[in-house]
Amino acid sequence: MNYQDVGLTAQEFAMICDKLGRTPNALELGLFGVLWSEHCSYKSSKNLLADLPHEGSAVVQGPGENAGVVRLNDAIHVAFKVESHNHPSYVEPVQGAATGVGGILRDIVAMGARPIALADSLRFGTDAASQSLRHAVVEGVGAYGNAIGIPTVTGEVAYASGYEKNPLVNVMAVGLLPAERPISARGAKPGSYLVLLGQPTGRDGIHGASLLASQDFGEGTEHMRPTVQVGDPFMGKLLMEATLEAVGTGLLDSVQDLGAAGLTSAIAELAYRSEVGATVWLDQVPCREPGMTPYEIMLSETQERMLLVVRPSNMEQIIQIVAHWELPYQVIGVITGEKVLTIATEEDPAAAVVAPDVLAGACPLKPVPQDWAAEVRKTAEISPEFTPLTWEREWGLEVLGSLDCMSRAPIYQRYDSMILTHTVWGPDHSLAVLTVKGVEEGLAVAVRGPGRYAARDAYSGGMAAVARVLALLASQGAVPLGLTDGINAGNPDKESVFRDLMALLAGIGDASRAFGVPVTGGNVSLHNETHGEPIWPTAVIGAVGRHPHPLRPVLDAPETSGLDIVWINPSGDAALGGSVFESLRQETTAYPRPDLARLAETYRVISSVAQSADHLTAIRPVEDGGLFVALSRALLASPPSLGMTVELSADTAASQLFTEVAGQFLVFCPPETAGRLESAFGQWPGAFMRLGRVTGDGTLTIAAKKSVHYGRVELERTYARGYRG
Amino acid sequence: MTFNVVVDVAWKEEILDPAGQSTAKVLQQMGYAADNLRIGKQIRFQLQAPDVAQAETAAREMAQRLLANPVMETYAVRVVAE
Amino acid sequence: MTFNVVVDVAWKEEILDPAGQSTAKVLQQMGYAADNLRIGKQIRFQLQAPDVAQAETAAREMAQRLLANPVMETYAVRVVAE
Amino acid sequence: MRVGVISFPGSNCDQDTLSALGALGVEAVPLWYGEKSLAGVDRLVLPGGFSYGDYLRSGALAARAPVMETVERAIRDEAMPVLGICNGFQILCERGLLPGALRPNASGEFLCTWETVRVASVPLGFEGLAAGDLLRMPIAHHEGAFSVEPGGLAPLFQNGQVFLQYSDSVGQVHALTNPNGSVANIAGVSQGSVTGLMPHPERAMADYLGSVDGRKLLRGWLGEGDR
Ligand SMILES: Nc1ncnc2c1ncn2[C@@H]1O[C@H](COP(=O)(O)OP(=O)(O)O)[C@@H](O)[C@H]1O
Ligand SMILES: [Mg+2]
Repeated sequence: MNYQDVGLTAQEFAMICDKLGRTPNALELGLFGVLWSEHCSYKSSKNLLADLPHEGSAVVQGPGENAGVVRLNDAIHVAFKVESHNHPSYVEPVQGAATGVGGILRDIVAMGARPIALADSLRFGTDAASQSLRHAVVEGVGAYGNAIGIPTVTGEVAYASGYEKNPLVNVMAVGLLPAERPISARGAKPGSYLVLLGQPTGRDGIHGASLLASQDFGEGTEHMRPTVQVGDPFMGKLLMEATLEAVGTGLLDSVQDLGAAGLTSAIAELAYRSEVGATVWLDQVPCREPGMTPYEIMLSETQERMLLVVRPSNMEQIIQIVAHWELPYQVIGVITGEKVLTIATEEDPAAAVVAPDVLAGACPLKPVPQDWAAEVRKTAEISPEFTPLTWEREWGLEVLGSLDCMSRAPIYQRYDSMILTHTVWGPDHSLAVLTVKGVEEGLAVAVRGPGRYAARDAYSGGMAAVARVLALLASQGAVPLGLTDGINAGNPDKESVFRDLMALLAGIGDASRAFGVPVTGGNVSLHNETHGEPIWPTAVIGAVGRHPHPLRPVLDAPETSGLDIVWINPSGDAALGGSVFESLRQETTAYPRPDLARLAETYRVISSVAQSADHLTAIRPVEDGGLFVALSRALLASPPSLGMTVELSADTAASQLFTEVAGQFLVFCPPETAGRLESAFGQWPGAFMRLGRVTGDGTLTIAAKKSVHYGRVELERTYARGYRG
Repeated sequence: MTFNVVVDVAWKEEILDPAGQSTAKVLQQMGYAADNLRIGKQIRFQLQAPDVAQAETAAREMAQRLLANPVMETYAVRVVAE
Repeated sequence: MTFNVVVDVAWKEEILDPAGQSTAKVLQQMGYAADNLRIGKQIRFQLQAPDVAQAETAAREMAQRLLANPVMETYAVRVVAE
Repeated sequence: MRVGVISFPGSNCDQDTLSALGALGVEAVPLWYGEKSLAGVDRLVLPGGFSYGDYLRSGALAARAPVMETVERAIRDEAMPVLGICNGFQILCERGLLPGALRPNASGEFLCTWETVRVASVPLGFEGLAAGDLLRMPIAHHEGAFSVEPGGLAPLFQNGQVFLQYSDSVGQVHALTNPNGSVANIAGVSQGSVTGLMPHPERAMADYLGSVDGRKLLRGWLGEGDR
C-alpha cells in the first residue's frame, strides 16, 4: 500500500514521514489516510471556518466538539448540530439516510445530551429518478428517527437538476442537558479503560470517510464502494439510553461516538482533546466477521457503537447499566499518560505507534489566499434584470404548485413529529416550537439552506441562508441562541468551487456577525460532484432560539376577519433574482444582496412585535415563492370562512408577488399594530405597505389593475398536488 | 405464455442484518437454536413471455435493476411455466 | 448434524400487499409487466438436529410460533442437510 | 391506583405514557420487561414504540418475551385490565390476547397524522365513554391496518369488540376517513379486560398539543369517567 491508495498527497506523505521521523507502516498509513482526509481533517475548509463568529453570551461550547452547546436558561443547556450523509444516501438511499440520522444523534448523545428533536434538509434533482430517490431517503430518515423515538419536527426540501446525482441529506439534531453536566469528549485520564459499546465491528463503510466522501463521485469510484453501513435504530435506542444513563452517574471520564473513520477517529480525537495517549488491544474488539485485519478494524464505520472512558474503580457500576440495556461491550484498551497512541495486537504489540496530535491535529490545512476576504465580497456580475411587465392569474398557481413550493405533507407525515409530547408546532408550520418540560422557556427550531440564492452569487447566498433562518425565529419573538451550518459544495481543488466556498462562508460569517448570532458548530461536505459537475454551493443553516412562551406560539395565519394585511419589505426592492418564479422561466440570476444592518433592525422590530403580540396578530416570513405563496399558505392555514383581499400597483404586481428578497414579512394585525409597524418602517421607502384586509369571503383576491380571485379549494389542490397547468 | 417467477433476495454476507439478529435472539429465548439467521425477501409475480428463456432474461433484468440493490443484496431467480 | 433451513413466508392471498403493489407499479413504469406481484420474506438459518425429521419438526414449530403470523401469513419450510 | 407501564427494549412511548398517567393522578409504575413480577399493579399499559426494532413483524418479538406469560396469566386469573397502545396493540394481537393482526398501512409508508375516531362499542370497565363519542388523537405507525381472517369481522361487531373506528369530524365512517386501510376502519378492539388501539391518547393530553381527548380515553379506561 502506498500513500495514494489511502488518498494522501506526496506532500502530506512527506510531512508524515518527517513528523514520525520514519516511514509509516501500512497500518499507520491507513490511519493517516482517514484522519487526514477532507472529511475528517477539514483541511480545505478549516481556515475558512475559523472566520465564523463563535462567541456569544449564550455559548457554552463552540466548534471543536461533537456538537455546539448553548444556554437555554440557568438549568438547561442545548446541544445541536447539523451533519450530512450525502454520498451514502446516493449509493443506498434508505440506509444512507438512516445512518445519517443515527450518526448525528450519537454526536448529541456524546455531548451528554438527550436528543429531543430532528430536522432534515434535503436536496434532490428534478427528474423521475430523483423522486424515487427522495422517496427512499425519506423512508430512511423516518426509519431511524421514528424507531429510535426522536421526533422530526421540522425540515426543508428543494429541487434542482444539479442535485440529480448528488442529493443532499443534511440532518440537524437538538438535545438537552443539565447545565452542570461537564462537556464529555475530553477528560480521559491515564489508567482509565476504553470500553467499546454496541454493535460488533464489521467491514462496513471502510473508506467511507477517507475516500468516498472525500473524492468526487463517478465511474472511477465504483471499485472503492465500501460495504454499505446498515442502521440498527433498535440498538441505537439501547445505546442512547445506556450512554445517557452512564453519563448521568457522573462516573465517566469521557464519551466519544464512533462516526466517520470509526475507532481511528474516535480514539485519536479523544486522546488529542484530552491530551493523553492510549493503548488499544485490537484483538479485544468484538468483530462480526472472521479474519478482519487491524486496518479493517480500525477503519470500520459500523454503526451503533460508542466509546466510554471509565476508571477501573467505576467499571462495575457502568457495566451494570450497560448490561441492563442488553448491550454488548468490551474493554479494548487503556488511556496512557504518554501522548502516544499504540495499536497493539497479539502478533505485534506495536502495530501502530503515533502521537495523537500528529494524527488528529497536524494535517496541513489549505492556505487561504491573502486577499480572499475582499475578493469574495466583490459585487457579483449583474445579470440583466428580469421584470415581467404584466402578470397572469396562472402564474400564482404555477409557483404555488411548483416542486419548490408545494406542500411537504407527503414527506413529513412519514415522520413521527409528535413523540416525546413537546411539539407545539410541528412540520405543518415553517419552524418548530417545542416546550421544554419543567421550565417556561421553550425552543424555536428552524433550518434553511437556499441553494438557488447561492447559485450565481455564493456570498449573497450565504448571507441569505442566515437571514432566512433568523427571520423564522424573529417571527416568533424567539431569541437566537446559536447557529449550526452544514456546508455542501463540490471539489475544493477546483478554483471556482473553492472560491464559492470562501464566498459562501464569508456570507454566513458576515450575516451572523450582523445579527449577533454565533455559529457553534457544523459540518462540511465537499466533493459533491458527479462527472465534473458540482452542485450549487449549499449552506444549510440550523438555528435554535429561546421561545418566551412556547405554549402560545405567535400565530402564522389570521384567525379573524377585519385585520390589516401588512407587507414588510425592508429593502423596498422587488427584484426577482434567485426566485422560484424566475427559475420557472429562465436560468437563475444573482440573488439581490441583503443590507444586513437593515435586516438586523427589521428582525429586532418584528421580534418585539411578536413578543408583545396580542392573540390576533399573525406573522409569517415571506420565503420561497414570495408574497403570493405566503398569502396562499396563510389563507389555507386560517379558518375556512376567511379570505384575503390585497391591492398591488398594476405595473409591478408580478415582481411584488414573487420577489424573494431577504427580510420580508407578512403581518395580519389590528390597526394599532399596523400603525406601530408603519412608524418603525416608515423611514425606509417602500418598506411598509398596507396591502389590504382579511375578509370573510373565503377567497384570495389580488387587485392590480384587474381583480383576480383564487378559491380556497383551488389553492388547496394546487398546494397539495402541484400545478397541473 | 404465462410464467411464474420467484426472486429470492438476500443480504450479502458481510451486510449487517439487525432484524435477523433480533429474531435469532428471540428464537433462542424460546428454546430454539437458529444460527446465522438472515431475513431476506421473496418476490413472486407472473410474467407474459414467448418462451422461458425470454421470461428468464426479463426477470433477471428486473431483479438486477430494481428488486435487489446490488450494493448490498444478492438475488436468485426461478422461472416456471404456469 | 447441521441443517440448512429456509422458511418462505408469504401474505395470504386476501391480504393487501402495498409494497408489492408499488413495486409492480415501478416495474411497469420501467417497461416490465409483472402481474400479481407479492413480496414475502425468506428466512434462512442453520439448525443442529440429530436427523432431518427432527430438524423439520423444530423448523416448522419456529415458523408456526414466531416466523409467520397465521392471521395474515402462510409459510413453507425446507430443510436440507448441510 | 397503581398502573404499570411495561417497557420492552425499543419501546419509546413509555415515558409519554407514564407522564400522561401521572397527569391523571394515578401512580404510574415503570416496569422493565425483564422483571419477574408485576410489582402489585392494578392495571397494565403496553406502550407504543418499536419493541425489538419492529423487526420480523411489529410486536412479534416482544409478544414472545417471558413477561407476556405473566401478563397473560394476570388477564386469565385476575381479569387484569390491560391497554395496548400502538405497538402495545400489535404485541397483544401477536400474542393472541386480542383478535386480528396489524398489517402494513395501505400506503406502504409510516404515517403520522391527526385522526378522529368514533367509539363503536365501549369496552368492559370503561367509564365516561359512550358509543358515538368522537375523539381526536394522533396516529404514528407503519403497520396499523387492522385485519382479521375471513369471517372474523362480523363476530367482532356482534360481540361489541370493535372499540374505535376512524371517522370524519362528524362521526361518519367511510373509506375516505380510513388513513391506513384497516378493515371497517377499525382503530381499536377489545376482548374481555384487554383493549388495544392504534391512536396515541398520551399525545392528546393538552390543548397546546392539539387535543385533550386522550385524557378522556385514559380516564375512561381507568374507570374514572371524564371529570
Ligand atoms: N461548517 C462548520 N461550521 C462550524 N463548525 C464546523 C463546521 N464543520 C465542522 N465544524 C466543527 O468541526 C468539528 C468536527 O466536525 P466533525 O468531524 O463533523 O465532528 P463529528 O466527527 O463529531 O461529527 C465539530 O466541532 C464541528 O462542529
Ligand atoms: Mg462525533
